[in-house]
Amino acid sequence: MPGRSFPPVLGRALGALAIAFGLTCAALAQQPLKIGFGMSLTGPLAGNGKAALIAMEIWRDDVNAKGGILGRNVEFVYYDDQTSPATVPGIYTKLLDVDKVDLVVSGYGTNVIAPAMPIMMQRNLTFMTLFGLNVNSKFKYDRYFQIMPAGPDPAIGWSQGFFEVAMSLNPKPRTVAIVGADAEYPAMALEGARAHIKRLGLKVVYDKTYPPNTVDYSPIVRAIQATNPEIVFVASYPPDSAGIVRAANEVGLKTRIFGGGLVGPQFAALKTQLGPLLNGVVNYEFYAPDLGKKFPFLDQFLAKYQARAAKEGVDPLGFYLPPYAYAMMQVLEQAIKATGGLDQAKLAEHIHESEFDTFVGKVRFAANGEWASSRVMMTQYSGISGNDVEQFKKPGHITVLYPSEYKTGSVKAPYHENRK
Amino acid sequence: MAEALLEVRGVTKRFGGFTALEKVDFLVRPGERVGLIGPNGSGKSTLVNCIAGTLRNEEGSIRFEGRDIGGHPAHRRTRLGLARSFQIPKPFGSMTVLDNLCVPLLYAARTHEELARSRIVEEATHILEQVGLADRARAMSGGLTQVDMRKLELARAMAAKPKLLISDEAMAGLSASEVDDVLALLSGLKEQGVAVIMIEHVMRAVMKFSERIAVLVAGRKIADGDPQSVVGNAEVVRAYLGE
Amino acid sequence: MSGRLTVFRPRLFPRMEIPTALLANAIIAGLLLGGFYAAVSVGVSISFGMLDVVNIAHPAFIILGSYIAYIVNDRLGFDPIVVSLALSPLFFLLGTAIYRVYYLCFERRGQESLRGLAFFFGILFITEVALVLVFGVDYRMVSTRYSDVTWRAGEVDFPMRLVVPFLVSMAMVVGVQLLLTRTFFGRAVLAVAQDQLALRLMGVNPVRVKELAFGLSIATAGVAGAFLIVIQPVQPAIGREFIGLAFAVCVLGGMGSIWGTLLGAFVLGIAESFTSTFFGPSWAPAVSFGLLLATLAFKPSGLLGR
Amino acid sequence: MSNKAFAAVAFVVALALAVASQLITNEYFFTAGYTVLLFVILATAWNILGGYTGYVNFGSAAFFAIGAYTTVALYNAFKAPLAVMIVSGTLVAGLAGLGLGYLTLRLRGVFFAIASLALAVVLYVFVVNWDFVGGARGAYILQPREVPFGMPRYIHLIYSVQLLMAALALVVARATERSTLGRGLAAIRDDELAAECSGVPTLRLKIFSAMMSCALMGMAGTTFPYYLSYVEPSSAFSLSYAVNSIAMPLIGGMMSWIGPLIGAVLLGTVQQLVQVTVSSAWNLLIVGALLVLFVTLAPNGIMGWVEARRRRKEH
Repeated sequence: MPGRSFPPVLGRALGALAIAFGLTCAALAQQPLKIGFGMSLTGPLAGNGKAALIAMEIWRDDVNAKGGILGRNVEFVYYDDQTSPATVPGIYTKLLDVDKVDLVVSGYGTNVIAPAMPIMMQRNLTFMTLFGLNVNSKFKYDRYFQIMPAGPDPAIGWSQGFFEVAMSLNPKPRTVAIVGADAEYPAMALEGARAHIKRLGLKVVYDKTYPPNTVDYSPIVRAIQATNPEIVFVASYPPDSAGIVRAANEVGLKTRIFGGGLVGPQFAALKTQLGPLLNGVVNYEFYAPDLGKKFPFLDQFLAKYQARAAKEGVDPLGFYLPPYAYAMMQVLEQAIKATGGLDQAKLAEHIHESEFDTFVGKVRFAANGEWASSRVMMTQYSGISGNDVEQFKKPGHITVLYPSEYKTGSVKAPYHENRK
Repeated sequence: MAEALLEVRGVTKRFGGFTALEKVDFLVRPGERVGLIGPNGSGKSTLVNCIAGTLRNEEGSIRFEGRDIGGHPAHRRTRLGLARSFQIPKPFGSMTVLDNLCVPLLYAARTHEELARSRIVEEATHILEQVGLADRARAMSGGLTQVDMRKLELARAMAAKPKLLISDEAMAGLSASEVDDVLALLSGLKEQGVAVIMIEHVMRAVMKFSERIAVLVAGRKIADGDPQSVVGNAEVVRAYLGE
Repeated sequence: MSGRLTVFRPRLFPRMEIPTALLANAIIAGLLLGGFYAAVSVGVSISFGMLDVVNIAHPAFIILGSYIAYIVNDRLGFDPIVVSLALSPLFFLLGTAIYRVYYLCFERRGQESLRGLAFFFGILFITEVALVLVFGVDYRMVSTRYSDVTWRAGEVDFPMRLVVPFLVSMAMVVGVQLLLTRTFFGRAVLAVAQDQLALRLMGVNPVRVKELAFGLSIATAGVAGAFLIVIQPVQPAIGREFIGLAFAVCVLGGMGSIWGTLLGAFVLGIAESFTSTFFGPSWAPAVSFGLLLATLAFKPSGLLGR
Repeated sequence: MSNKAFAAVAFVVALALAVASQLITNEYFFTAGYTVLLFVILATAWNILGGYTGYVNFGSAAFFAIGAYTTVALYNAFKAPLAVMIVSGTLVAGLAGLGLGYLTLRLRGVFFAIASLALAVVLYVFVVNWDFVGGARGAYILQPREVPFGMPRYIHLIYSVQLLMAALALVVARATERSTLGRGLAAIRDDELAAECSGVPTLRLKIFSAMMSCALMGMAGTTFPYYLSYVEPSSAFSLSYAVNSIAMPLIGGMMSWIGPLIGAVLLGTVQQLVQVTVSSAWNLLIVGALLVLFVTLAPNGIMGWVEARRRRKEH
């Protein structure tokens, strides 16, 4: 009869409740450390966003395999920002107020970092960001940190190497052409280039921008050629990088040094698309296989990354963004461990004061949250044949010209004689 | 003789190389009932369009109540008292029948006639009663039958409170008794002092209605006079019956 | 080097010195670009100019064509343009099917103006997202034997990457024009644009004619897609850039005129290449679309409009 | 309800909502709410020309961006107060709408649509090359540290402002719809020639409605730089504004002011939800699929469907 069986059921239920309560208490102590962010998984920058996400997940798995941070397992809460800044305030307020994450980091790029800044500043949160361009110059927020190695003044640091290399030519070049896309990064890179040009007393013979969706770049390259520059500095995004390099080959651009700020050749997609057309181009990179020994831990990371990237169809090399996405999380991890908690003020203070040992080397931050010194490598492509991706994993095709501590060779000029 | 209400002088209209109207003169006096006939493609509709302002004539002048209206856009002509109905009905399909009439009442009638806003619905209902659409007042005009649409077309032109109403084939497809209804309606306008130009293929109606008939053939006016003499005109007979 | 360049002085600006080679190259580059633009726009000229179907999803079909050419080239190594020509019947069928839906849902009910537009807007997005889901958002490109070959005549270069699409495009445009003027089908299409009644008297069903003509329009989109991926890398959302361009070319040249479309394409191509060469490339789109706005404001029938 | 009564109710409701919302501590409510309200204004504004008059504007993003960049320009020039920015942005966008309308509204509707697309490109290039408002690099607009009316954060303020502006847009739309002007616009939409011959000054009405519609779109953009803190041309001119401002009225129903409201709230909320749940390309797909579904199956939108049901019940 139901009445009679009642007490035992109640007893059992109470017992179950007690167990559940005990478990909850245990879980509270071991509650996961939730890190929230928005990431571009669709939209124009989704390729990079996905690659960054893979790197961050590798970090999460590595950390959790070692028992988490301060005994807490790390968990991610992330949303797709669609590469659209308009989505960012919604994402970060949701993460903080609804999902109650413990920490937030940024998505990829200036566009999605800047809209999150007011929210971070109002709540005094420490904000690690991924590849923003001088975002903090206007906000001047002392808990902002950025992991791209462009130095305290990114505009200057970006093309520093290119102009150092150009000025090492004998005889010294006197004329320069600069060209870039009508977009945020190229505009900043051109601004920096102009500063270097002024400092070095070079003569600008061409200084124009173009819309990023241009179909045919040959009229632009011909107009540049007509001014006979000795240096051609280009700041472009992947599709136009491809268009300009192609046009330079078609038009037969004759100049002593060409490249500088082309975004795209850092990725496998453009390396393989352009193949031999890249030979002779001088361009920035953040890593080259020739440097293997100088970044001792990077190989392990790249092996893990490349295995996953192949499966998920993102950049199969992972030389550019992924190690820095990983390093961003390493900085945070080390700071939390050192301060023993999530006190945002202590975290920021610690990051400002300390040097961090990461997969991308030793990292120190300047007062404005950028890297204390620039480490944008200037490299030259050579000996590329065919469109095979494997050749780029091996040393020998990307010569590092700058900075001197990573230098693996000297620049070969003029550009048109090293083409092909 | 009363002064002309509408005076068309030497109107010429070309489409590319094709001359649709050539130096047409045409006159309507206040309150007059004029029939305008002619074979298909003779330029009747083009003339109506030039008068109403939906087409611009290249040459010639159009005067209404002594005023040159050749440069006026269509809505200004309507506001002056020159309304038309369309050969293919063009109801405002998203509105009720009643609301259809409110448009010209609001936009045209009120510009030349005292008409309080509050009386507009009353006025519209009155016109609908005249044309026999009162019971359809709340129906959506897009769903009317062809016959009702023709009636609505006429009612909407009447709602502009015109001094001259151009009725463009209002009777095509109507039954004999419906033709008589419309005729009675148009004739009733005479009492209100409204002149009417009737374009029609139903000869019986034209003959019965018109005080005067003008005949267009291939863009030229070949006859203009009282109905009997026009019907007897040899050139008209030739144009209609072929040689 | 600059010393021996021949120089052209425009009469209006006697102080301006334009190297003749630069001028010649700007013209050639403009024409080559215009040839590609013509291929992009000829389909819109048919659907929008003649059939009165405002197909703003046309560029989406171009991108679809690019991706199909890409896969076949990637797997089997065939030339993308040859592939697109061989597969154009498929695009033709796709076009007729879409017109069927469009006719049944909108045109028959007389709702084409706004809702038809929204329908094509929807198609544009669905195609785009489908491509993103299948191929991801990376740029794709094909390499052909002529991709990196440039033929030089004196100081003027002819990059084959643009010349080959240009030649095929010209053949396609001329072919479409011949089809429209020399065949019964073509005359029926032209009649659809002008006088549907006459068409019924000819004993032809205008809906059938429009269906076939729309199929033709989409078939040209497939081929233009192959040109696009030969010329530049392609990603799914890139089609949006060409919506404005295709309609601009049609309106500029004159609605419903194939020669007008060709002329409009050359005008925009040359305007773009001249702006890029002699002024700031950054202003090129403003010049092109400014031309369009001026045309709409002052000569809405276009350069060769009826 | 008379226009005045409706206006009173709308503003009181907006104010009450603004005040009541201040009790909510969850900031996500405000950011999500701001976005939905932004779309309410855009959709309502677009519908004045698109729904009432039947002229499709593809350039919503351009007018939205005019509003946003007016704010940026005024911020850079002399840190003007927000109210000044709102009024100026609305006026400038209205003037642009007037100009575009004057040039192209004489032509068939589709030419206007293309011209609006062209205008968006021309304006985009202009902004990209205008260094004063940041050019291609974009501009930073810092939210003031001091928030008026004792509100805790700036987002609370712009959310409340957005609420009032949405109320204003709805009041304008409703008043337009029910006035003589609205009847004239509807006549133009149904049959422009017949409207002209019924005495409706079609060109003047179209231009006026374009001006109002564009002005309200500009108004929607004026607070946007403060919401984002960073504006650059490609995000201000994002196609998603053009698309949503067309899709929302179509889905809600274009005949009355309530359709765009319903469409915007519905689609805007769904988009917010999708974004933080399934999180992928599905967002665009949903808009595309809903568009196709609605225009083929429920061509008059949700309101049209409701209306049809009501009519059927009556008979």
